[in-house]
Amino acid sequence: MMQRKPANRSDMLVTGLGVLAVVVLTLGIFMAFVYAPTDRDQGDAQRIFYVHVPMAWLAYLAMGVVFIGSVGYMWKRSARMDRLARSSAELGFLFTTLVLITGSIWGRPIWNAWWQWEARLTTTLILWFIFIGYFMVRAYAGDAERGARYAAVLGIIGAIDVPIIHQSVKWWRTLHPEPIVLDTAGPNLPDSMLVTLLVCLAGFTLLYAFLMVLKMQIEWARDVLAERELTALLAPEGNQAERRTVATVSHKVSGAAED
Amino acid sequence: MTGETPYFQIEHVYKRFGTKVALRDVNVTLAAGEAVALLGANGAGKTTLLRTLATLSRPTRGTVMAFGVDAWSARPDVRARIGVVAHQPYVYPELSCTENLVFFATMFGLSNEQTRATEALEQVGLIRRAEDRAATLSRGLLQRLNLARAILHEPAVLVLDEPDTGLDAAGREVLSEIVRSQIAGGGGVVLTTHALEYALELATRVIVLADGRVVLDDERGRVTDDTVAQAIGGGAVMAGR
Amino acid sequence: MRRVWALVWKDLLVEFRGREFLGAMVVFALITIVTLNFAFDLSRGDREAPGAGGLWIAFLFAGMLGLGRSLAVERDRGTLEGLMLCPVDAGTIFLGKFISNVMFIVIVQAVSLPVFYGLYNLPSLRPMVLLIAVIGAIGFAGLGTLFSAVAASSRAREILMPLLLFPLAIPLVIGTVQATTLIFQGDGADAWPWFNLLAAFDVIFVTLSYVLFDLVLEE
Amino acid sequence: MDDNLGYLFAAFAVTWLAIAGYLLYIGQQVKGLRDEVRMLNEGDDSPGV
Repeated sequence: MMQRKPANRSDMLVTGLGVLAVVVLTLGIFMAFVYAPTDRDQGDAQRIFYVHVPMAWLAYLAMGVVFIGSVGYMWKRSARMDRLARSSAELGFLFTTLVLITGSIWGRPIWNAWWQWEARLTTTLILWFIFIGYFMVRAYAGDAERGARYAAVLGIIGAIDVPIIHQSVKWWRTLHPEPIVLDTAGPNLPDSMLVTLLVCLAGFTLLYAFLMVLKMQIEWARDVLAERELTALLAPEGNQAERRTVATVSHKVSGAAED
Repeated sequence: MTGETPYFQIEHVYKRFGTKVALRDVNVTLAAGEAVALLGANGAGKTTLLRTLATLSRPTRGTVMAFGVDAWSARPDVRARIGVVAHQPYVYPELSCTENLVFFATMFGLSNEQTRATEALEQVGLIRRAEDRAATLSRGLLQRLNLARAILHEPAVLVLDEPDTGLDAAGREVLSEIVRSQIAGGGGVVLTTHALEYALELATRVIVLADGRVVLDDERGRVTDDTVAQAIGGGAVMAGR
Repeated sequence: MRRVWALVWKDLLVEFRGREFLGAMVVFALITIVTLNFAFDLSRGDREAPGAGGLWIAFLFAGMLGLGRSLAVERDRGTLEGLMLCPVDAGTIFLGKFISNVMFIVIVQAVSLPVFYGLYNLPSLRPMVLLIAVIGAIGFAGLGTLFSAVAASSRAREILMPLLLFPLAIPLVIGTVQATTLIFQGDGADAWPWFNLLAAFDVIFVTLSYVLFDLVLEE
Repeated sequence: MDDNLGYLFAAFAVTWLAIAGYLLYIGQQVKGLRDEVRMLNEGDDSPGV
């Protein structure tokens, strides 16, 4: 196996975040199941709240980061910003999917229906389609650079559109009032529930940060390898007919990729 | 050659499409009064090089300077000073010849669109078909309309991708006249063509591309027909200028 | 600005002579409106809401048809490159395409609204309805022009356009249908909040599309 | 009331399974990249991945 290199700064960051996330999350789960009181009318199903709300928070946070990455890429065409948007979009899609699943599982016993056109849930469903559009635009663009540009456009328009979608769905809902609002979040939460929610929020946010740092490293490594493949391709003696042979050129390229 | 900045100066330009390398370490300069004939077999990278000069395609690596500035960042200014003819016609079949040229004259920001359109039509010998729709023109006449569009705004450089395709004898004469007057007026021309003898007749300099690489780049006087033909066919690397 | 009008003039002339997609858009909208009758029974009961919803489904899908075609035709024929080679910035090309696209959708609406009135006897010719129709067309054409440029140079254009456009246009769909329903039901005085939402949507996304068009058009 | 508990476990299970699945997916990516870097370092001319 490769000899163990002294862990550099980013490796420590990853392991640190990972450990912290695990600790806080286990605490959160424990509190969600045991510490928090059982809701009077919804019973234990209400505890899904401690997973559903953090997921929703991360879905929107991830879209916010995609927005930042997209604006950064549009402004400075920096590959780092594109990586930020790419990584956050992938995580955003994962969390948005989980919001929808946990939302409908929670809704089942309360509305005895799997879906409810509730403002927050509906907006998340539309955000879910925007993420799918984001990946398709990147995949169908034909080449990586164009895909990044198109994705940045969708990232900016999508992120600005989400609050507008939320507002319009909310107004639309007032015309069709639904019996029970899904989550009981808000100031009237008893303290023990609020504390549990905050711990869970912190835990999942750390998880998001951990996955983001990891994902950014993977995307960075991919970009570096693609760069070397390009250099080999353009090298005088390399010709495009054969398959990729990067070895001959690797020494000249700075050792950044080896650590 | 006078010392002022060359029209085009491209250095170490690479262009790749997926795993195919269309241009490999290409260095070309075009100065005032030069008519460069860009020759080479199909797929040698001629069109890619032309599209790079015309600011339609961004090089993967390398620099493209036009009129002394970085072509890509000053695209609108560069495009105002070059006239381009590509494989596909840029004119609208549904519009008449005059309507097409008046439209493009407006887009080029000319004030006297109508007069300029008529002058261009006369220059390419299409004045009789001025009010006919472009769709009714033959391949050769359509190419002349394309040429008229490229010279509307009196560009400094003409970038012509196989402009002679479909032209009859009269059409070729029109093209030669345009190239000659462009050179005489101190402008520049870069054109690709498959008609070897036609190219050698017009060009002041010959560049041969093979497999994305420049294999010959020399004054027209210093090359013979067969050295060029051999370069195109053999793809042997010859020390150019 | 003169160049924007030259672009619009060119688009209208090419379309009226070439009849590439305007005719298809009108026919598509009419057939959708007729199909409404069989989809929801509009003869009795509270038919304002399904009527308005169906009307806007016809407009949006017909619009989608036209938007997708407008830039795709230019790219396939190579004339888009001809436009890019003119010394104009991408925003000017966007404005030209955007305005002609709005006009095409408004033409489709101008034909469909009287037919809708005739078939279903719903007050679709009230001035407020015409106003909402135009406001909706503007917002949809803004985003539509931007994403038709994205789809034109991508694979699977036909799937990409609706998938990109409809999620983003949800506020527009809600706003137009709700406002139209209210106008059908009463004098439409309480439709104004929806009107403000639509106006805000238009301003935000037409401006954004204008700014971002350069990012899309550039090779 | 007891089936409520069932929904609770279902929700948590789905969440953790999805996250675990995602971590596995990321692990695969990291492994793939490590192999490629190792191949590069040994400088052999074996065919690209």
